[in-house]
Amino acid sequence: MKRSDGRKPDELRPVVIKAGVVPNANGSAMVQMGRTIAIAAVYGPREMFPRHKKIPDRAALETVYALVPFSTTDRARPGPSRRSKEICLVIREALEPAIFLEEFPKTCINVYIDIIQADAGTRTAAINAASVALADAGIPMRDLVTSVAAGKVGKDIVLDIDMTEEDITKCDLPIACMLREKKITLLQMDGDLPVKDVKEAMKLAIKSCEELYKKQKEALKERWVKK
Amino acid sequence: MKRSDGRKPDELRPVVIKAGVVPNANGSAMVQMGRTIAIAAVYGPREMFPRHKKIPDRAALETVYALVPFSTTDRARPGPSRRSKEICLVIREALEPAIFLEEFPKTCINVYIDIIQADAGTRTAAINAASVALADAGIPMRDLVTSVAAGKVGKDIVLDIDMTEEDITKCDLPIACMLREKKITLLQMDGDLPVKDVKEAMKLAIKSCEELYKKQKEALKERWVKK
Amino acid sequence: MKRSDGRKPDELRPVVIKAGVVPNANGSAMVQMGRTIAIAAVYGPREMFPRHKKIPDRAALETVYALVPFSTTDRARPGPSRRSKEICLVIREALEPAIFLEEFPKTCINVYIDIIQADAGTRTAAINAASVALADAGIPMRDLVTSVAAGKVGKDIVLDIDMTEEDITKCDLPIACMLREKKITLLQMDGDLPVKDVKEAMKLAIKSCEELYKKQKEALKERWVKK
Amino acid sequence: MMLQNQYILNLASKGLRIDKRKQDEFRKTEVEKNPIDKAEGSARVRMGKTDVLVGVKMEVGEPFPDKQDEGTLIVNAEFSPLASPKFETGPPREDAIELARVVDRGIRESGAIDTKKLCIKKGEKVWMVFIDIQILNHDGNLMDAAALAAITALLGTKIPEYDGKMVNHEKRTKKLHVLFKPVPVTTVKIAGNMFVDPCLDEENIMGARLTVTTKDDGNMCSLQKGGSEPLVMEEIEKALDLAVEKGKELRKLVG
Amino acid sequence: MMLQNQYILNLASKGLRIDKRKQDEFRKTEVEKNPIDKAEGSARVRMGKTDVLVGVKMEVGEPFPDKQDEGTLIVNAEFSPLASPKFETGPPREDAIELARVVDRGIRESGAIDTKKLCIKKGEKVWMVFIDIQILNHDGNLMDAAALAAITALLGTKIPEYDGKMVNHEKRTKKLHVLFKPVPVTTVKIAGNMFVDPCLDEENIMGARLTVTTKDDGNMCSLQKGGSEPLVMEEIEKALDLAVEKGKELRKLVG
Amino acid sequence: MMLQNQYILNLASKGLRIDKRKQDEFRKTEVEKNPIDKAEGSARVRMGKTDVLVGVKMEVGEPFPDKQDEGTLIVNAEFSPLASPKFETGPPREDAIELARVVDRGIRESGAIDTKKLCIKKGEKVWMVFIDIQILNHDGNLMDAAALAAITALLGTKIPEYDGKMVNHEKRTKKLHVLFKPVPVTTVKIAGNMFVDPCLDEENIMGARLTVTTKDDGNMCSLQKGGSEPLVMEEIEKALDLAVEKGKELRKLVG
Repeated sequence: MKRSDGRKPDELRPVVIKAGVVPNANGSAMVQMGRTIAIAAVYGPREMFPRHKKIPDRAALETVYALVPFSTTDRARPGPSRRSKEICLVIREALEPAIFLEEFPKTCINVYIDIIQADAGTRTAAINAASVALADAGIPMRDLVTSVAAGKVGKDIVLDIDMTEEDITKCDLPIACMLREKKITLLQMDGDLPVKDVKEAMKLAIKSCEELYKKQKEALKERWVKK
Repeated sequence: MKRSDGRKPDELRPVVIKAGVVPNANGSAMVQMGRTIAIAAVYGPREMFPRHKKIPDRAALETVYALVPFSTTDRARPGPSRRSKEICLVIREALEPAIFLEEFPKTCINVYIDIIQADAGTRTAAINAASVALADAGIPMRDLVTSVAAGKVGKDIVLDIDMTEEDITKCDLPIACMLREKKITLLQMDGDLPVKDVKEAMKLAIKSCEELYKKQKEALKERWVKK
Repeated sequence: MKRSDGRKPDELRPVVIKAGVVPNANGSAMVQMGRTIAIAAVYGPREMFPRHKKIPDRAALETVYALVPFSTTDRARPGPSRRSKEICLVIREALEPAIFLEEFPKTCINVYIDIIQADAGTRTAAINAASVALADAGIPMRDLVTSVAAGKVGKDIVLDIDMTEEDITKCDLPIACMLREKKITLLQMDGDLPVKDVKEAMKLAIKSCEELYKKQKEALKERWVKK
Repeated sequence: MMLQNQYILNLASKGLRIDKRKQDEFRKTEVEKNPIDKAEGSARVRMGKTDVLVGVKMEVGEPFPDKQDEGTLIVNAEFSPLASPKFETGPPREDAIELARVVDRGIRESGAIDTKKLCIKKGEKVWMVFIDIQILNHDGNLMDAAALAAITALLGTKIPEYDGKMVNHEKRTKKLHVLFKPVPVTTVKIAGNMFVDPCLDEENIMGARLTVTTKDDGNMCSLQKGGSEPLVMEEIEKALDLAVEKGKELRKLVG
Repeated sequence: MMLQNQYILNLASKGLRIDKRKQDEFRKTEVEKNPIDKAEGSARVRMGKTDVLVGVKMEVGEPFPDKQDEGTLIVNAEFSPLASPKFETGPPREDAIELARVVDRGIRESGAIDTKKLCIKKGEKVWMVFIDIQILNHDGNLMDAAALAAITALLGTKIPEYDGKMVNHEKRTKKLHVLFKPVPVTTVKIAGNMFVDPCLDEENIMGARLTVTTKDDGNMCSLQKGGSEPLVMEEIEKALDLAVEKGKELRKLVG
Repeated sequence: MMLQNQYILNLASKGLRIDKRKQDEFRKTEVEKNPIDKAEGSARVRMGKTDVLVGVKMEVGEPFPDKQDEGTLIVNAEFSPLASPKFETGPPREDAIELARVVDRGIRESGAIDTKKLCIKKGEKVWMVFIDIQILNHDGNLMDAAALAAITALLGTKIPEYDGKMVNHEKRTKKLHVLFKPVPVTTVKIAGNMFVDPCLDEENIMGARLTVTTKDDGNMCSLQKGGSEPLVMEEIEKALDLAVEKGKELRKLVG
């Protein structure tokens, strides 16, 4: 089976990960998956404002995901959409299990993610970037969170689809996991798929996360060396 | 004189009133007048938030009236309109005189009313429902507030007009009162009417409130029995 | 050189200034420059709300500039626009240097300006009115702030252009100054102009402020006499 | 403040007022016609220290789907923070919305404007008449001042030229046809007595308010009760009668 | 509160529930068809004390530029403050948006509605199908209740007449063509065990949630994990299997 | 913080800077052309640690009623919370609006874009050119960085194909015609001395700021004073002269 850009079904798009790209932030990272580019910056743990939102026994994690207006084929209107608000929510829940939030009670950890180019897979790129940015900020974590999406083109389960494949895929199944303990922190699916395919897609996606996980760690290592 | 649905001029539409329809609320009621259906829920007296809105010597009464999107012939956009904001205001002022607000200083009593079907007379149905819901919540009241609207079709003052009569009525005069002491707590009118007709319409409307008042009390009685 | 309304290049439109036009305000003024009419009202120094916006060592100055809906040829939608928000900012910065803000720490001084008729030069009229209103409110000032705009029609630098000249002017250069010490507190320019013309326009505009300054002081004197 | 309120209440219980007016006496009311020439029509009403400016603008737009051959009236009120220390910047407050809607209903229900005459091309283009109420100083009874200014502004409104593409606001030829002069009279109840045209100090302590709009023929076109105290039938009838009587006087000022 | 939470956790660790249900047992579920006749279609679902009303309205509008020959589906959820002491007035909350989007995807991805059949005139006019979710009482598992009500409302929807200019909502002739019945089943993980149809007390302490929407043919059309704890593969597979099995039962209620 | 501010002030009073630059010296400025290929044109400018990304998108829309034969320019700036601990999510702040408007005026008033050439069909369809400024890291002098990135992005912009119905963003054929290169130079006044290209530490303590945009021919197309201290004529003249001189250098980077 041949994919539009010549990749094998289980082959990811070319990946570039770089930590420490936003000097003002406590931690930051850029993740490029094909043409999709996400930049994540972490501020905190810092004082929670407004104060009534403080959580007594742990840090609050706040995530903002935004498409930059010129990142998409048709200009994206600035400001949150319903889609982006849902993505903020699932990204937050994807990251939360990995962070020792209980170590910073009453504070807030802010993760801001700007998608500066969107070519499918923006939420997975966002999670990969956010996870590296959190580690770069020195926030104690159980594991990095790694994310990739599976699809199905023809009879094949394929990984990390790009925009040219979006019209022909039978499903979009993004997943995020903490690989060390094989724990899944994000799982969504849109499509029309038999149960066995869903299970296969999940397993394939998790397996492919290993490659990304390695690149995440390399990016952090490179950053430490420079520091 | 014959009305489009065969009613006599001073005849109300069929009325159903039921208390205790929203389990989560401290008090609640459903009022159906013809096809118009209002559900009211009362929460409180509870802590006022934000705090700077606390009133030192009495409870604040907050009313929200909303048309559910599918309640109207053309879909109603969610969120408050200028019309609904005005109705919130007049409903609040219609209920306030009946409540011993001074017994709960610094607190807030919230009355939420959703119109799930709108066929004219939504504010009167809303007041009738809110009044029963307040009593159901055990909030001490001087009297129930009862409300009905008068109109004029041809030469006749008519009561409780529905949507088919809305186009031909010469006025819409909603009124709310505490019957025990004949006190009027809401009075509005749109139309073009001689003074004597205005006076006649008011009197007829107040008289017809007695029937509604009885049904309100019955609904509460039925609810107490169940409790 | 002949201007559309017969004025000389360095001639201002007829000016009327009146202090004390809004009885509720601590200070107020109306400035009419040609057909442009600005009303300014000052409230304060008063308590800052919300409290977290208090400035420990000086008063905060807040300015609101608004076009009244019927002030313009095409109706202006109520509510702030990007244009009006920028004008609020530059007006605030134009007034700040003139006020002894440090005398009223933690308080707020509010300047509200409604343009009830707009015929070019609204920001300069607004500043002239605000400045008189501040003095009328008895707020201690280093000097009044006086403002006028220069333009260029044909080969001539002209002052205080009206709307009929707006289409033919090569630039719009509003300036505000404290005349006593020749200090410039507002300077903007849009256009396409050689450096030497910019310098000439600035100097001409400052010079013409003297006439306005006199009228501002007269308006205040007249007001004191009445008081 | 508290002391002054008590003083006004004491006076009111005897039928007296802080500014020595009679119960049925309006403050000095001045109507200025067309002060804003950029507007298609405008009026400024000063009622004591209350100062309200109303402007009318006309634009071309599409009709409502259920009223294909009718122009539209839009009444909007801005409570500029300039006019009172209690007003704040932000979206219209509840009371500003109520004011706009009461003025709107007075004009609409009286049939003052024949909206069918505002149709340019059925189903496609109609005149939109924007009536904007701007408060310049708030010293009570904004309803009466605003409604008076609104009908005066409409009476002075001239329709701009429209060539099928652009509205030329600088050229206004025909007068807007106004059929009736709806005029409101607001009566408040304080300490058991009824008073017309409340000033702000009176409004602050009033129990209830009734605004009654009458037409030239004495018919009523709008009622609006306000305030958190009830009224009894006699009080309402009193307010209705006052509205007919005082409405005639105010109507003369409109011209 | 804390004590009750601890009690529910203890029960859950043994596979037991506060209301004595089995792990794979839904609460009593009642489906009322077309309670709101002003809507083109409507349904009310009561799942224990959870009470959700869904109405469908159809209007005519323009197609999206990239889908010139397709009608549009719009799913919207309002968490009315009437339904819970925790809901507030204001713009939709994060959870209301998530609810609407999960219901939307279930319907859209299953192909339940053939949007091409909703095209009136290519590139110009199409039907817009508004599916509005209104919560009347929140006692947990809004997702399943809302999605069930939504598909039931669609199945009962009749298309109003349209004469090219106006929609006549009083005359509805043709039934909306619905091809599939997507039905969601939500499973939560508490204390290491999996439970379907959580009540609110269970939701408050759950670690993770998985909502799985299946079609008539057993295919899956939507997954949505929620909650801030992770799941392992076996737990997910358990939830998938439960969704197929319980989905069949729920589908019977839809009619 | 306070100590550092005092230190910078002391240096400034002697004409010195914390990063050892001369008064008229810009930080190292790098211009990256077209980093975002989804945009019709884009540029990234790094000025020291300040990092700004600008993208140009072109859509087809209706002209303004008073400019029937002209395309429209829309400049928008987002101060993403990613770029600074001081930025918050929410609607554009006052300073973001000012930034967008100063960049807008520089481009518009210089005549860099012939908007008449952006007309597709008079009165009906024109190109809308969206210039979006995205801050990636804020270390002062956003005005100069953003305006530089904006003009560079425009110079690299290619117009997508339009078949009368849809814009094909994947096929871009013709270059956007750019007539001039407006370039701003910002000078701040600290402790009585004038410095170009302030870093954030300098901006925090500056008294006044003057941004001057010049064209290729040395003419000025935009001035904007900022800050709450006044300037005297000599200081303004100094800033004007610096803008002409340094503008020439910056213009070379634009290409």
